[in-house]
Amino acid sequence: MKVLYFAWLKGKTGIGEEEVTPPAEVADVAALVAWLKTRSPGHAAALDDLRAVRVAVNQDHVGLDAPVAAGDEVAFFPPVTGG
Amino acid sequence: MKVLYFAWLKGKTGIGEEEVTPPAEVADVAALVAWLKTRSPGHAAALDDLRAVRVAVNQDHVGLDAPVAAGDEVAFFPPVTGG
Amino acid sequence: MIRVQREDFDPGAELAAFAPGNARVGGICLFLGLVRDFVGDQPGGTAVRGMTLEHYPGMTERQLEAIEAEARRRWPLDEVLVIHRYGALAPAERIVLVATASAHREAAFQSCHFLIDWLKTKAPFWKLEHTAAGDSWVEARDSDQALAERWGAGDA
Amino acid sequence: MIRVQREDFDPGAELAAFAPGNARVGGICLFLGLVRDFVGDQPGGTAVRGMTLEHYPGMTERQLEAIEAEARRRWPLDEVLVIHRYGALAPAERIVLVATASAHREAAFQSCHFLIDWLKTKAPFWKLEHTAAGDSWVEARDSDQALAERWGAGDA
Repeated sequence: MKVLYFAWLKGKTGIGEEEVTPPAEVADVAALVAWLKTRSPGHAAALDDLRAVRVAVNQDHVGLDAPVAAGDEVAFFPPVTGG
Repeated sequence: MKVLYFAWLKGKTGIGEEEVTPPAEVADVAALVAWLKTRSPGHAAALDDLRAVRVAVNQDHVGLDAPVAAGDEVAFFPPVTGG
Repeated sequence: MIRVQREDFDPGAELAAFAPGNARVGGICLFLGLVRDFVGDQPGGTAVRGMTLEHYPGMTERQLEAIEAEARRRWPLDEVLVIHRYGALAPAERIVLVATASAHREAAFQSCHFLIDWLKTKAPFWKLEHTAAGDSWVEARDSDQALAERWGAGDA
Repeated sequence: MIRVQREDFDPGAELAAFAPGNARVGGICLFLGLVRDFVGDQPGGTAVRGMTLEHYPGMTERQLEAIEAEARRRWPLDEVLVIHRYGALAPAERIVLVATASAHREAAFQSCHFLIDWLKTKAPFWKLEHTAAGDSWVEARDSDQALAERWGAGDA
């Protein structure tokens, strides 16, 4: 599973992209977040307040209850500010 | 008083502009219309159905009850279709 | 700025010259109206060979200036440009350009939309369409009146 | 058509090349978004020296294409163009251009307005502003969310 971080989330994790292999019971975004937060204090800080975080799975906007599986591309980022 | 006709009203009157001197009792647009209709069959045809006619006095849109006086510029035209 | 002219204009050059380098401006909205080659509102109508736009010199400028002033009263605008042509026009030719610049995108959008809606019902222009069956004056649409009225009344 | 690019673009040339000579088109609406030189929503805020626009390559194009498709579902459009830049941008530089062409002026206006509103809340771009006090990520505005939501939900 590929995990991406953008904007200030990337600043907190210190990485833009990582390849991870969570345990099989990590089946949705909420479980993935809980598992990622154990990887480093930076991860924990980036994903601390999920009201400030948006998620995409395979480049589509999704909610915390969206399923995730091996091979997915999961991205975490703040609300967008383009245009 | 200068009177102007545009679009199909000009086609019916046969003139785009005329200088007129209505009698003193012609004090508003409605009275002016009644007086102008006596000038020719073309005038009568142009001003027959006032629902299809718009009026400007001194280049401002006005209603039939607007006052008119010597020296004014009064224009009759269909609803506008620019843009 | 208001320009009423017979000659064509270059929309790209107008946009390039509009509010250039003004770093207070966050958004520019532009509308360009063109001559369609069919009568009425749906493609497939009677073919239009061209049109002639008659106007009321003097009143046209006066009304357009009043509409610009009303837009500036309602929204914080850095620049306003309205160009409207008259005379003979072929299909696909440019008729009108409206552009607004503001710090705020919503103000730019709304004011540009307002300007063209009001212009359509207040500026003294009349379209004479030329078709194979002859010439006919375009009739004003109730829908244009409704679009103008959603902006409420004003001084213009 | 969607273009996501680091390099600048020429709005005048883009407008000149947009739907040229298409006599079905009655109206073109264009919005151009620019970098302002102040923080926040009111001129007079802290000076901005420039910004860096980060984006999510791949998802950006995918989302913009979905938004274009949604606009084409909702309105009868002849042409759609969205150009969005990323990377380092100075004040008064161009960020985004949205243009739509339709037989109908109201469709051109509404679809252009819709595209920029939806893009603002759905396309994965993030602005990092550079000021004398340092760099800071621009926060999303509730007002932008409200402007997007007035268009209702869709497939995009």
